[in-house]
Amino acid sequence: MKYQPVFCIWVSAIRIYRNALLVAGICLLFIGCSETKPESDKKLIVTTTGMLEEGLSSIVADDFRVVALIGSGTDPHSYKPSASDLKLLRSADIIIYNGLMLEGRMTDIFTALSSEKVVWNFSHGLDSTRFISAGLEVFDPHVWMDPVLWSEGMLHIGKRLDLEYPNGQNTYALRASTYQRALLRLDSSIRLALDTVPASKRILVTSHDAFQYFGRAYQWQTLGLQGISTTGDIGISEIRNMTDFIIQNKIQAVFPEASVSDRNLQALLEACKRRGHVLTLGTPLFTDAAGAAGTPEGTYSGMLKFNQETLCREILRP
Amino acid sequence: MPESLWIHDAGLWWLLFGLICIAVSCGLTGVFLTLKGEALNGDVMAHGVLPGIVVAFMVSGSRDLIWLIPGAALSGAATLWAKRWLVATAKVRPDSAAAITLSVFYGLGIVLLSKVRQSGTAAQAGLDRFLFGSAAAMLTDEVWIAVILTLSVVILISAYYKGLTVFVFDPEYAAVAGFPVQRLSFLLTFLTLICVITGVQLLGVVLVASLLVAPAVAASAWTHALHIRLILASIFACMAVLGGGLISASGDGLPTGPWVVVILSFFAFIGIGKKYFVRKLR
Amino acid sequence: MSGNTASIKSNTAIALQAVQVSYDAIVALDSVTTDIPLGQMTAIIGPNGSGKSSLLKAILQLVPYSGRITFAQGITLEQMRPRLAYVPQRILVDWHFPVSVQDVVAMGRYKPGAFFNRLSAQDYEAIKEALAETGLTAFAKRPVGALSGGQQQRVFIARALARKADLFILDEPFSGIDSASEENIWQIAKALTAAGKTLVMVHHDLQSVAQHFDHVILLNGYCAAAGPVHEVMQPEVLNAVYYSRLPSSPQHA
Amino acid sequence: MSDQLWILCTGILVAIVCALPGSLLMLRRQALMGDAIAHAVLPGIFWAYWVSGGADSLIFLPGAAISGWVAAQAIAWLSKDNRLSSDASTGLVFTFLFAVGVILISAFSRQTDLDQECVLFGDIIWVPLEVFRTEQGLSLGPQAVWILCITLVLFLAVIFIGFKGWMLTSFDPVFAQIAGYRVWLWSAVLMAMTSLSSVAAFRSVGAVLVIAFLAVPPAIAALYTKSLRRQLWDSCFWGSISTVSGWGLALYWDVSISGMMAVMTGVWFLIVWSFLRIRRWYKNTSYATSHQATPTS
Repeated sequence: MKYQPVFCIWVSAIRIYRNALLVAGICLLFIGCSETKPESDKKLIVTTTGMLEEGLSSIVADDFRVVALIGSGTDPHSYKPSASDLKLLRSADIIIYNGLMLEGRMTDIFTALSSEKVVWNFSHGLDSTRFISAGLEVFDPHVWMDPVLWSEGMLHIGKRLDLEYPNGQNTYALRASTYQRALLRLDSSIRLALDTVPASKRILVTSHDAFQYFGRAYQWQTLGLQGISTTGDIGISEIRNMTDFIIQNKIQAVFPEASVSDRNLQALLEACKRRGHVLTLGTPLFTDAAGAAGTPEGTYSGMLKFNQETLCREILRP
Repeated sequence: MPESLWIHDAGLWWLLFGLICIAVSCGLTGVFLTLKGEALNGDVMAHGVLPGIVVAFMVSGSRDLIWLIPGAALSGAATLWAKRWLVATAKVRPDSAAAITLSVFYGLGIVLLSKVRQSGTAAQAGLDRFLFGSAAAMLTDEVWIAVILTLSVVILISAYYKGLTVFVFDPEYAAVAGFPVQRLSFLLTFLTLICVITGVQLLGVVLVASLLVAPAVAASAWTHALHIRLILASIFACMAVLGGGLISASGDGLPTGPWVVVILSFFAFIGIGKKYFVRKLR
Repeated sequence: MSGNTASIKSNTAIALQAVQVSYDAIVALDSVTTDIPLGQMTAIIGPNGSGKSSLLKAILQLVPYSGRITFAQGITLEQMRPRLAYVPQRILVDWHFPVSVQDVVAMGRYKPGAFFNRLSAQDYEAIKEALAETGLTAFAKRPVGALSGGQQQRVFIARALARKADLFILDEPFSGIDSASEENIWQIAKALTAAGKTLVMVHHDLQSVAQHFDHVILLNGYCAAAGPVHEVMQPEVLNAVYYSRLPSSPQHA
Repeated sequence: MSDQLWILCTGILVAIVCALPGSLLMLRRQALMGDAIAHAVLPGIFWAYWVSGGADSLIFLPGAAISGWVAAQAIAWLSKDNRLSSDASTGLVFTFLFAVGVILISAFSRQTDLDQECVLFGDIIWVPLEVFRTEQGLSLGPQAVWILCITLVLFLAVIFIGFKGWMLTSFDPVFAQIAGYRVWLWSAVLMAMTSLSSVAAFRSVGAVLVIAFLAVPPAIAALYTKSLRRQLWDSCFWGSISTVSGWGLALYWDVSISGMMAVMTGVWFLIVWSFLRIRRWYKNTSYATSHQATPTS
């Protein structure tokens, strides 16, 4: 009748975990076999966003392999890692991330990794006085929307690469400044095109606040219906105030973003229509992620150019 | 500076009317669900739509709601079917069954999302949130759809009122007495599906559960008669939408959907408090 | 609620003074004042909804009530707990719970507030006795879900017996069980009374009351009658209560 | 130690840390508590952000845990004495808290991406990267493993010390109360445990896996176990099996590891259920044939 509970627990523990250990052993074997060699002896740079990947590729040319973790076409907010992503980060020689909390919870992981790998926070290379504040000690992370600011960061990265892998010729800094010049050319062409828009029409209304850097760079007033947060929700008053604003300023088009649903803007359209103002829904602009690979807007510069062309075309539409 | 006082804004009242329609149909359905002990079916279904959305996207390659909504509806129905199977055949308790189906379907959705990401098409960005809009941004067409849906919910419930009552109260008796139990169970699933698919687009995955639960709980404190409970639940739903809408119209930074939910929850808490204090005081 | 050592008669197990219980707006039980005698078997009877279970729950402080309830020698429920055994209604428990018969009976020996709750040899002895008395020794290792209704009820009785209590409170122990189990429980009850224990039982089979009980409390939303079994179990007393509850009469449901 | 082994180790730890409170929750018919806590942490996250102003995710842990515990307590309190069915109270409380969280964020921090997905929920795949280090830079193993180990030791102690109490208060709370147990205290401790384990696990592996591990492995074990001890051990076991198989398949198909593990819990449920079904059917038929055979022969 008498039984000893402590003993019973351990007996069953051993019985169950013997099986578990067996399984774990098999797995260990599996891991041992599946360790693969890297494809080439080139050093690997892993970036988070596609924009960073593109910039880096033009800086390092063929000296490094550059891979984006989140990849083009994926919004960092809805990034769900797959099993191979860990291997990618592990095999990276340099990791570069955007910073300013764009990567959310993953920022901690990069911070932790920085003690064993070369991990660079891209935003650290920027002049922090030029960040746009977004609350307590938090800043708007969409720095790539201003090509000048972005190119400065890239230049900084080039310099750091030279420090890290010196070859006496400052190759990377040189290439970075070439890249910067290209971006500055892009910037001036965008500026030139956007300057044709009269000052009274330089108002960009989008679904969420991703255009603040863009707006500051080209003297546009930018308004997002929703804040940066995708959890925060909008109220009736936001829609009404935005409608008032649109009618007062005679805005003709509002622009959805490729990665955000345009339902809220549709509501804006209807509210304007009810009050006799014709508002059109523009072509979706690219913000958090570039377009599909292979298309012109699938690259960073192509995406900025696409945004500019869309704006000029649709805001200046008679 | 508003051009006219907001009270006179026809658009606002039109929007509130649409929201009221949806809240009322959710409230009515919720009364039956809560009585049947399936109050969280709404929550389970709202999570269960994710794999359907992703599969619909994979098949069609577009983010058009015309593709996403049938996908969502099918997978939502599959979730409820799985839950019912677990309860009826595998003899799992309803709460466990709900948690199992919710987590497994949502997990499947995440697996599919991580797979679709590798395809690298720009269109898949934000797919997991694409169906979820804002209560303040209800469109005119959607108001009409809401009216039609509410009318059909009301008609269906009144047509099957007796059957539903018996079925919800005592399914075994209903089966023995010859009520069409299969059809009634299907009807309840269908009603839930309507409520969840429309509710999710206005309130998001989490808060839609509240529209189904809170009015029923609030109403249950004041009456034991089912028909009065249905009427009360509708009234509470109306009042919450009006209150939430007016609060939200009064200033920036006051989101409509969450305020409706908070007010509804207050009604429910008042109901529970009333029950509690009446018991305590006597 | 019942704090001071109030005057309580030496032959009283539980003294009730103006006990009132209400749910929501409905008064389930109105001002019951009576004594439950020590060392006897007391039945609480009455029609459905007459407050039998409410009275029991008030005694056990499971529902809020007004009035005063005192136990033998003027002690409170807290002091009484170690010597009190309760047999709840069988349907209130989840019988698919993964426990064996012996586990449930052993619950009667758990000491609240103790860490680990290692059972002593004495405890095992009490469990063994209780199982034997209820005829469940052969089922000791079975999961409780696999038992019949009557056997499940006997498991609860065994758990109460294992407590070696002085006061037993049973809520409808005979509802929905087989006659063998019923017989077994009556025997145990008789043996307990013979050993000087007090039993209080909610009961609804009027036929068997006179045969088995010593004392009866007849409830009807209030205390309609209370006293030795031969005084209460008179046709005119019972009729007054049971006929007044017919659907036509304006009573609270 | 290999990255993949750390992932497995974390998965198994999460499975155990969730299966222990999960089993007790399932027996108390509160299996959806994980889902409720996952959403109800939002006001706590806002509060932690508001108090600290920072963005280090460790500070969100206490805020989220407290918020989750408040939710769990509220749900337990509302469903006490059958005032309200447990699922109705769950649906009421977590939606309310989530709505409050959304309102606070919309009103005060619209410009910050402050939701649990972003600041709290991790993914199991990153576990090996986030390690504790000594000042010399020596790796002490993943943070998640440490946090989960501490939680696990705490739980094992709590469950082991009060094993009989857990059994009694879950099986027959009324009897326990009359025997002098403070049932509400046991319930509060269980809810604190659940909230702690969920939040610790959310941080390392994300929400969906925690909800799955709280609910499914205990349900698998409940298909056949007959004692609480077996129930606890076997749900740990099934959680671990789901971890290993989900991990293997995720590597094979190159998909989300957390998601795949959650799916595998469901698959194992089906496998165990069909196995039991077939065994019962086989036993019944062999029983029937043997009984038919004897009288005729």
